[in-house]
Amino acid sequence: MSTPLLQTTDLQLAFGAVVVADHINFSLARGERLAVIGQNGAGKTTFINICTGLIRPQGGSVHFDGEDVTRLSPRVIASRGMVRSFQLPQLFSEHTVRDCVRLAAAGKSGRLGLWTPLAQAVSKDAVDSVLEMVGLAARGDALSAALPEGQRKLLDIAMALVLEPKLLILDEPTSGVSTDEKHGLMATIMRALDAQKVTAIFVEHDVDIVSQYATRVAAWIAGRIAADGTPEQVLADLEVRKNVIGE
Amino acid sequence: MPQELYALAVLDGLSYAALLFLVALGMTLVFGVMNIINMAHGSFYALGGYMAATLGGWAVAQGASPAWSLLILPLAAVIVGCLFGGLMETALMRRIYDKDPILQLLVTFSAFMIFEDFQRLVWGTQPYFVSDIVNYLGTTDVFGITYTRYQLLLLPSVALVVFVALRSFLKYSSVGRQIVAVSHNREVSTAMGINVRRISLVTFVVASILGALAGALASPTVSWVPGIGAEMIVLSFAVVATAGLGQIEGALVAAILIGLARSFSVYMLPELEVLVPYLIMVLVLLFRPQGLFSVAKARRV
Amino acid sequence: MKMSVLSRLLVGALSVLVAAGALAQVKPAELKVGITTFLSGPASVFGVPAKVAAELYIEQINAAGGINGVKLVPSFIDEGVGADKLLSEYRRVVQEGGTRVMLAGISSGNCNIIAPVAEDLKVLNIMWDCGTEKVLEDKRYRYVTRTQANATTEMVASVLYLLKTRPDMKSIAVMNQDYAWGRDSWELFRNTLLALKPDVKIVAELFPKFGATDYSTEISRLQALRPEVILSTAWGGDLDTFVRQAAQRGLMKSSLFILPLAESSLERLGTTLPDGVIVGARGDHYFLHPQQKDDPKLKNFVQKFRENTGSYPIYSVYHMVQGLDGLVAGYQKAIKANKGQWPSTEQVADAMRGLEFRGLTNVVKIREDGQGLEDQLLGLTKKTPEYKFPILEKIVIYPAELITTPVGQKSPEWVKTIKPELLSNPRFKQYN
Amino acid sequence: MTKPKIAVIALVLLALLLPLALPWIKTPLILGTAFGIAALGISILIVSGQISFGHALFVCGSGYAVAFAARQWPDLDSVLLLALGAGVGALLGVVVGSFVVRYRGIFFGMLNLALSMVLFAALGKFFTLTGGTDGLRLERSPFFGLTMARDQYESVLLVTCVVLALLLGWLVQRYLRSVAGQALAALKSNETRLEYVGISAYQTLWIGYIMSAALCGLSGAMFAIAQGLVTPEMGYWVRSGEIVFVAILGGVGHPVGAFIGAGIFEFVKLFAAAYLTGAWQMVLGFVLIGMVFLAPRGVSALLEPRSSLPIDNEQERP
Repeated sequence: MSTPLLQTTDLQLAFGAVVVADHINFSLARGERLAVIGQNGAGKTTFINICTGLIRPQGGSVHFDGEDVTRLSPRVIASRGMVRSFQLPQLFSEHTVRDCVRLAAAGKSGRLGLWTPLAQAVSKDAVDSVLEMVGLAARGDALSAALPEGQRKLLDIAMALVLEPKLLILDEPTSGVSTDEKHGLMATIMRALDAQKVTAIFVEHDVDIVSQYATRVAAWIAGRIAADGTPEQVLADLEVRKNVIGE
Repeated sequence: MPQELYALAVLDGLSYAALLFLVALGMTLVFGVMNIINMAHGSFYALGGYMAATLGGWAVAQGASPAWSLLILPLAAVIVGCLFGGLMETALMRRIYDKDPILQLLVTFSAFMIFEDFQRLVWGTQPYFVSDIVNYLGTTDVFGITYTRYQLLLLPSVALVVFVALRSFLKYSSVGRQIVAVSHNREVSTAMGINVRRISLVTFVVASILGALAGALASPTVSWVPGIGAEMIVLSFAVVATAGLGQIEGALVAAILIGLARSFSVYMLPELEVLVPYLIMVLVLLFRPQGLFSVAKARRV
Repeated sequence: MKMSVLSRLLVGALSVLVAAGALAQVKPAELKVGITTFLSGPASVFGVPAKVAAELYIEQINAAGGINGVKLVPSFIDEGVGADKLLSEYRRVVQEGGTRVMLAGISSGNCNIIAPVAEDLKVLNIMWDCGTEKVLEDKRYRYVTRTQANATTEMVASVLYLLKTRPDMKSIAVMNQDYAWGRDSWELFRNTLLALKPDVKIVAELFPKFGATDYSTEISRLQALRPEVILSTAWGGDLDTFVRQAAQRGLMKSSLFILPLAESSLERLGTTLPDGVIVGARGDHYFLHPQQKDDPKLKNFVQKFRENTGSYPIYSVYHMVQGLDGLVAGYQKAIKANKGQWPSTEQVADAMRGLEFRGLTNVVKIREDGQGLEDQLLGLTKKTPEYKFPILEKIVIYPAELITTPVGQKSPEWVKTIKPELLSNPRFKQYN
Repeated sequence: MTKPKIAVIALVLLALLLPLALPWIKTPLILGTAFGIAALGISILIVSGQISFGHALFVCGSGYAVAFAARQWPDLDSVLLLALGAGVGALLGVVVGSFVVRYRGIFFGMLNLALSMVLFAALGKFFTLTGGTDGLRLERSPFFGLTMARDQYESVLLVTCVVLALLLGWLVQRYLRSVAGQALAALKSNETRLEYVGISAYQTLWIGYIMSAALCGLSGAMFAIAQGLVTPEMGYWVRSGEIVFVAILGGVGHPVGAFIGAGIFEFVKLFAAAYLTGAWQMVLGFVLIGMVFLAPRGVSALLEPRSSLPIDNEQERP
């Protein structure tokens, strides 16, 4: 494991006066489970958007798996193996749960077949196993728009997982989910990640969840990484306690 | 082409642009506030012309002085705008604001088809033409070329007045401000307690009046025949798109741009005259899809 | 499956045709006449009055016993729906109604399209108003004839009258509608004019699009060019608009206008048209026709038409009546040739050739190529106290046979061979 | 047997048997079928949430291409002419699509409209080449190598059109179920995510656009050889509107919708032309408004409510 899986060098981005990425130097090794914490507007999602190619930084570069992906489109980056889920589930609202996953699976191959029906174009097992992992196998034929928020999150993640990413970035997987569901949800996700041995970054507010599931924590404050280390260290850090957890 | 011809081309272009602008203004207003391209907007232009011709003919029959036209023309526009614009908004538009854009376009297109035949059923197919006002205002010579004062002075000044009036109406009057607010964000405006229903109606009627006014003003110099609106709708499309959707100042510039381009082409390459507006529209949309004067993004991703 | 369906279709269709063919011999209870005319669109300024005329005149014919007791029953088709829709309507009327006679149509474009279809459908088609000379010069038809003149006759007459009024004219500009009639009529006019007066300068050829509503730029340009003569073969709303805008801007003071179709706009334009404009009538039709104005047939119809519509007949009205008169005359000739028996469509079609008949004005003769020979009438506008619109003075009537392309020749070439001697032909009489 | 299947069979029988009773109706039927095929093309775009008010461009363009070819080589077989039409349509689709598919919503619609108006104006203008507003006539060309009389020709053409319609309907259905087709529908509901799962929205829409253009081109060829005439009118924006009209009226849920829509359209037109002259547009207008409010998903959706997708739905954006 010589090269880090993800490495950002001196990332800079500002919307007018608001600095959302302040010379971010950051690297992630394979197998890590990084929890990103920080208050809203601290630049967490912006960081994800930059890494996944949705936003271009004003300075600095992003290297994924040893290659420069700074100027690449989300599509290309995804096909290279850096995949994300969304804070607000991004689903194909007119498709069934299974078809959403199938489309994602089809995307993995990147070929747009005009002849073979979607159902046959992708491996049934791959789709089923992912649905199994996230526990949506039973809802396969439901219209994605009809699912409750928790399950929509899971579907959103399933659509990412089926791409068999090297790195999966989860943007607030538990937001909008009731507290008692949160742990079940995270457990499911983690099981799925373990099953595929996926390196993962997840943005999270809930300290319990962070300390329970993360191997490493990075705290964002005003567009920079204020603290980075094991959950114990970071969650003990005074600045973090003051500005992030808010005590 | 000789020097003075440039001046002439400009004069011709401006009087044409004036009408173009008035129609486009209504269309761009509706889009700005309701986010709908009203395919039937050209019909208001046609109806305005017919109404003006009818009233004008009646007035002449009463032996009224042509000067009355100065009153009759806007009156016709207001009647058409309130009657047909109001009807269309209350009967159709307000039921589709929350619908899919495709269906919105389709509904206005249906309205267009209905208006087309409606004109024919009411006004028949013979040309209408009441031009007393033009002769009444007389002519002016420029470089030995005779122009009617009506086209040379009246049309452009009316267009300018309307432009300034609308601008200040939107800026200073409370209704105007509400219209602007709604155009920025429907939901928020509703939350702010603005009666969006009412504002939409007002906007649509005003827009219809503008379209009809252009028709009314054109009627004294043009034989009014069925189908005259279908042509206008595409031209004002061209203006609105060139300017950028919802751009009022832009519409003014774009109208002048297209008006001048057209008149110059008549002098230089007459064969291209009809093509010019659409060519401009295509070029602009290709290189600046949001239009010349708009900052909106072409696509949401 | 496909073939069987196909064969069934054929059988069905053929049987219908055969049945129709058989019917034609027996004297029918009524004679269905399909009439295409503009009921919508700009050209309805001709079409609608013509429809009224057709109804009035067919009523008159039927009142007089129709054709050997067979009454005419018209059914109208709108030419304004566009050529392709018109075609399927035309087919519908012929195939559905078993109509044996069609009067079509006004638009040159439509005539060009319909003629081959009529030949195809084996239905007698009388072109009652369209002017294009090409249709009968490019192809020989059996079922297609024309009961009036064509563009060549009209344009040559116009040039002759122009050169009579302005023998030493130097420059001309044209402003025609941009479609077949506008382009072709200009080609004929130009070739004729240059044949008779090679030194004339053509300073501008403007073809604004059909149905244009604003000519101010064209007018500015014409004023800048100052041509001595301005020709426009435009008609209907376009002509009205152009003339009005031109008059409003004094263009008609600086140039002599020649408007070969303006007879149809005289009453609508009222006093807009100044004195001394050359106006043509696409034929010799005029309610003050110098030779026929006291003829009862013309007088009565003009009066009847005015009672119905409140306006004077225009050329499309005269052409409609002429078409119907030609139809009746053709049938009567065919019946005579058929020893009193009701003729087949083919017999009538053949009888139309060499037919001589009279509409409301001078006698029309139909040549063997189906082309009608119709005299041409032109004059200068003059305002008079009796009428709310200008009437024509200094009228000249041009006998058709002197100014129509001989059978088998192509007009654009033939007109180039016209010799200046024609100008001084003694048969061109001027009336005052 | 599902209701749409029944509808298909009913339509086919109607199209093939009606002429036995009313020979004159062949031409309207052919034109109706051609219209349906164009609407089928448009419905592909509607699936992707895009609407074009300029697809008459492809109908008209191919029509003229066919007319030119038929005038150049009078004994060119009608089958080849039809193929040519589809080919030219596809080719135009490749070119125009390559830049048009970058746009969405109203911009997409307007750019298409503008381009079609350029063609319309140009055809009307260059009289010597295009015959101006009168258009071009083309003589009846041989069919399957045989020269036929009008009546026989119309019958063969009708059958050919119906068979083509069946074939194309099936192909389009197949396409819409394929990865590319499903991606097209996904592009409507969530383009961002489509890109994030590695599918190119540009390619997806371009493919759909080319297909729709090819179908419109074919229908243009049908119009041309059925009428023996092409006019710029074929490319006027109102015609584009009528195609969209037909597609929405019939519904995009099932290919049969396009043809149901075309059927209704032609029927109303014939009916109105015969009984209330000069008001057929008005009738159609009211019909469509009725549809939009009563059955926004079109007639075909009434046949099988579950299968077809609602046209109006809340869209999700990041």
